[in-house]
Amino acid sequence: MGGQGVVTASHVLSNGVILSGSESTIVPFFGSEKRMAPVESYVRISEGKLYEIGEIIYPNVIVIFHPQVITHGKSYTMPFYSGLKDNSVILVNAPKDIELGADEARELRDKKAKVFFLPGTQLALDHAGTEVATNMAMLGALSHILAIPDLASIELAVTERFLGKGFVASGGTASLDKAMEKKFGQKHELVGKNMAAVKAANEFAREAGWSFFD
Amino acid sequence: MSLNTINVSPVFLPFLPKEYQDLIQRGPFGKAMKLSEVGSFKELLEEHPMCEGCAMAYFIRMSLIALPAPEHSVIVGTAGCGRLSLSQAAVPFVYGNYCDTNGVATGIKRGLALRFPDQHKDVIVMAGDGGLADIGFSQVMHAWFRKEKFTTVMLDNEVYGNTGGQESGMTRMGEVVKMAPLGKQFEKIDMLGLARTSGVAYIARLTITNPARIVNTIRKAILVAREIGPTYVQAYTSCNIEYSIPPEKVMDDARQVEQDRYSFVEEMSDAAREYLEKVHGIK
Amino acid sequence: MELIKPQQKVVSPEYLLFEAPRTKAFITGSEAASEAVKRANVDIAIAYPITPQSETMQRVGDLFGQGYIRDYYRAEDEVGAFSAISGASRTGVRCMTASSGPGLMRGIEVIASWPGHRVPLVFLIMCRVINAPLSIQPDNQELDFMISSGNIVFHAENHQDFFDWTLAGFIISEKCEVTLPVAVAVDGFFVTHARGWVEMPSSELKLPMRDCYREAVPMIDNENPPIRIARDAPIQKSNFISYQMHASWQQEIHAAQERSRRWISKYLNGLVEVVNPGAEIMIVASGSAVSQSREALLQAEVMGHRIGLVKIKSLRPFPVEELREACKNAKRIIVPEFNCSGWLNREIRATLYNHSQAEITPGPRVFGGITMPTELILQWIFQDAEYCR
Amino acid sequence: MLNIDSQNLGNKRWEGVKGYRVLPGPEGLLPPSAACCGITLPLAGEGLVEGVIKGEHDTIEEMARQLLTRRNPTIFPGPLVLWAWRDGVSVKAESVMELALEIPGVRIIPMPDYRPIYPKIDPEAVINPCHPNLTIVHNKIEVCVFIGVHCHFANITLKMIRAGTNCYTITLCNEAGHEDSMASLPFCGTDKVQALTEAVRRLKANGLQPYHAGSPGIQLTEAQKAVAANKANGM
Repeated sequence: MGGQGVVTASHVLSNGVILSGSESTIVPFFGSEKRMAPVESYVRISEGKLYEIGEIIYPNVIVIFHPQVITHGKSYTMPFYSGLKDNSVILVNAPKDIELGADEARELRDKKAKVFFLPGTQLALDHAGTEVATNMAMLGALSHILAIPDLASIELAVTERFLGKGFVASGGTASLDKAMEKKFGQKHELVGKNMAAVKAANEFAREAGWSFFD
Repeated sequence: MSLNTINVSPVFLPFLPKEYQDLIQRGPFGKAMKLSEVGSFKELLEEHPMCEGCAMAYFIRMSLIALPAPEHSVIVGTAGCGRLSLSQAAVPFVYGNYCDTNGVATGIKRGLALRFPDQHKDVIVMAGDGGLADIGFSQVMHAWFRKEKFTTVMLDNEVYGNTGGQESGMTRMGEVVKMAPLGKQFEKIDMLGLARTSGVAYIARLTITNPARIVNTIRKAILVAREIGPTYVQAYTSCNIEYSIPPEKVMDDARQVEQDRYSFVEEMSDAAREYLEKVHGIK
Repeated sequence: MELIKPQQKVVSPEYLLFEAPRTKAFITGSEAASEAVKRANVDIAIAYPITPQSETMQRVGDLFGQGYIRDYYRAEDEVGAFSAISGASRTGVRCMTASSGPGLMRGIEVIASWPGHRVPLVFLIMCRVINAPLSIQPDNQELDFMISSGNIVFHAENHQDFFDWTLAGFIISEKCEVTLPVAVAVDGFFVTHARGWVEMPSSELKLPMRDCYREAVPMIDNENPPIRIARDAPIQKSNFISYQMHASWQQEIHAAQERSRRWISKYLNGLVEVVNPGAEIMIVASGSAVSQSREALLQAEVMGHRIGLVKIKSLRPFPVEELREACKNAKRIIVPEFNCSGWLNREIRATLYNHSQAEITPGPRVFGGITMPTELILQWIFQDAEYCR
Repeated sequence: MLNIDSQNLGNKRWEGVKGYRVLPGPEGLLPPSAACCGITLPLAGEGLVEGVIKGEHDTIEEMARQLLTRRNPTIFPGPLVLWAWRDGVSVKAESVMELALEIPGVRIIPMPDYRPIYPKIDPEAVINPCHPNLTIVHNKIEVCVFIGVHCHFANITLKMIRAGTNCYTITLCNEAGHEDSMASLPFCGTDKVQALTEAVRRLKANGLQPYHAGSPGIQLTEAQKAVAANKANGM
């Protein structure tokens, strides 16, 4: 959903993977520039060269930044995991586990899909003092699950995003930066807060033993 | 409309969604609503995807309340933010190619006049400043020259908002926005002057500061277009995203702009004045 | 001056096209087209002048003056004309407009949007060179663009086709399962300004009016459901619209084209005409190149050679099965065209691939206004003979 | 479409144009439109069943059988029959209700209009051509009937349903019919709706055990129950 930082998180993730020495591409797809408007963003990660473009129709991993994607079906596809590959992972930002329907639960078991529920918003509030950092929490948990990128690379990517040349994802996001800037005084503090959220979620995932590979 | 297009086949009433049941039982069809009645009837437009605090969304909502005969109204829109809410309204909405509002409206008005010679069909173009003053300019001007009887409403947010904030012909000179890195190089196009020059029968300029004025202005423009000639309403509807106006400051901004450069203007031909007075009792 | 509305008797399309007695007239293509419009019960025609179309559309204006058409005006330009006619068609009235070469190219955005907006109308194309180099002379390069626009496209050979197919265009475009614009193209000057024989039913007969509530989409008139009509495609995902809808919408345009085959076969008497089917040398052509080819057939016959001819009437939908059937014995296929890119050649090669062993010659082609002499076609058929010196 | 032989868009079970059948999906990312695979519309007195022209009687029998033997049968009345906009429409609506009452476990979910609804439809309240599968999948509908839907919007919807769901689609068309639905009856007036109702009665009378034998009559969705409750307490 727009406003949860889906596109920014995917830029930081993709850039983080590049900085860690692997290959990655990012493809943002979004409607009008607005909060709560549906937003998707696709990141590909690979050891070798990546050629494929466009949306990822058959994903290995789905990261859901807002529970309403599931609870209210606010998703382009129905069900929200349509096209999901086997042996896959779904990481959901939700205060507590969401109970899926019988058919959906069975289908996901058949796919051998692991569903992880992360209290991302709460972690962002506790460690970064703002819900806007929810995307950083999701990124932190994901980096542990995928074992890439490492935290150092993420920090570099976060720094580059907010302090470096400051890649602007879209007109709307640029306006958000100015607003956030006032809130945090300097951007340094912004990077620090974001990394706090990243590390907390990374730790949460580590303790929970979440992994894509086992 | 033959009002039975909003009569449900009786057997299906229990299966109609709440929204439609309200629209049938308490919608504005068959009546010209007063602003004071807002809240007592199901409005044509309620939910829409426009940004929080958007002046344009508010203006569109008021304009839809102003429709003298919603059951006989057709709205023609085009690319831009306005169509986001207009496509949600309970009134037929036409969305062609970018630039074609006043051409399509010409065709619709003439087609409906052929099929329903004894029934007023109000055709209303509602489009942005880019859609009317830039890409649609030729069709706007020629529809005016030909005296086509429909209303043109410009939702003037002084920017191409839906594409992320680029300069439009109605952006003010010197304003630095996207695609105007050194500030806009020429004045805001004087569409009011061009309307006067082409003999438009009713011309108005306003902001969103006074809802009653929005409703009266839009209604008069639609009524005059029924009998007298083309009408034009230009409304300052700020883009709070691209001009970084916090949502809660949008109304203050409108007051300030109205004071500085967007004062209320209303001009009409004698024929229009006489028609409004005699036929509709509007002074 | 009180206009005495002409009295025309409404007859069925079948009667008007197949049964009504016809009288011959020696008239220009422009007259033939406007005579068709006169009998088509047209509600509104919108014009913008461009050679070689202007004669037709000013005559259509006269028809308005005489009361045969209910509304008409000269628009600001092609984009304005084509947008307005699309608006009118949305309200359920019968519409037509026309253009040529550069004018068509100026309005191609609108033309390409008509099918998706499901607006039945007839669009006459008097083909002319598209700029640059600028020339008012005839060739039909513009049809290369039209065949990928989603419209139904006929390529009339002569005055008679131009008359009959314009009438048929209105009938076919308004069939519910079609509900598409029909473009009737003819090569400018060679047909529009030349005189030729046309057999026409009486102008006191006309088609029934458009039955607009029996079409694939609701009308924008507040008199048919649903009240809340947004029948133009919603443009993006912000309402959770999956791209599946846009894909399905585009597929529906091509499906509607396919469904029109049945009606084209009926009202145009087939998507193709085949002379000497099964011959080993076949000429395949459309438009006025067919007339030149008929002459080439005659001269070849005099010399004892039986050459076949396939006249392609409908470019979209393209007669795939019919062409394969007609060319199944062909060893050589000659494709005379009046355009530089050879778009008909491309269609034929793509259609016959894996369905024919014939050699398909890359021509003969002339363009920029040049007339194709019959001798040129003969030279390509009989390679050793000297014809064009 | 130029050369339609090789149009294979991710459809596993397809053997080229001649062999194409219009079967319940999910058929693939973007199945071809049946019309572009050579499937032609039926004439009056005929019907289409899974892409094959059949007689009207056989078509109606197949429709009746599918309605009784698949999960969550649902009728989607479109604008042309939902709104009593001209004579005869209410009568046709009644014939649709008569049909519904004969199908155990049936639901009626209207398609009141075709516009993109913000932010999202309630899949238990309406079906919408912009995203029909939200309604089909949410309610786990495996057989449905479209009636009174303008052909353009029916065809848009039918292809999306075949692409993404296993729903058996039936169209009762006032005009020429639909190649993209599994079963289609063209020029379908009130009389033919009644013929379908008769066929349903006949199959049950001959011993066919309906899928939802245990829950006769029309089932309201939660959203419809809420609306009904609202009305009950005088709102």
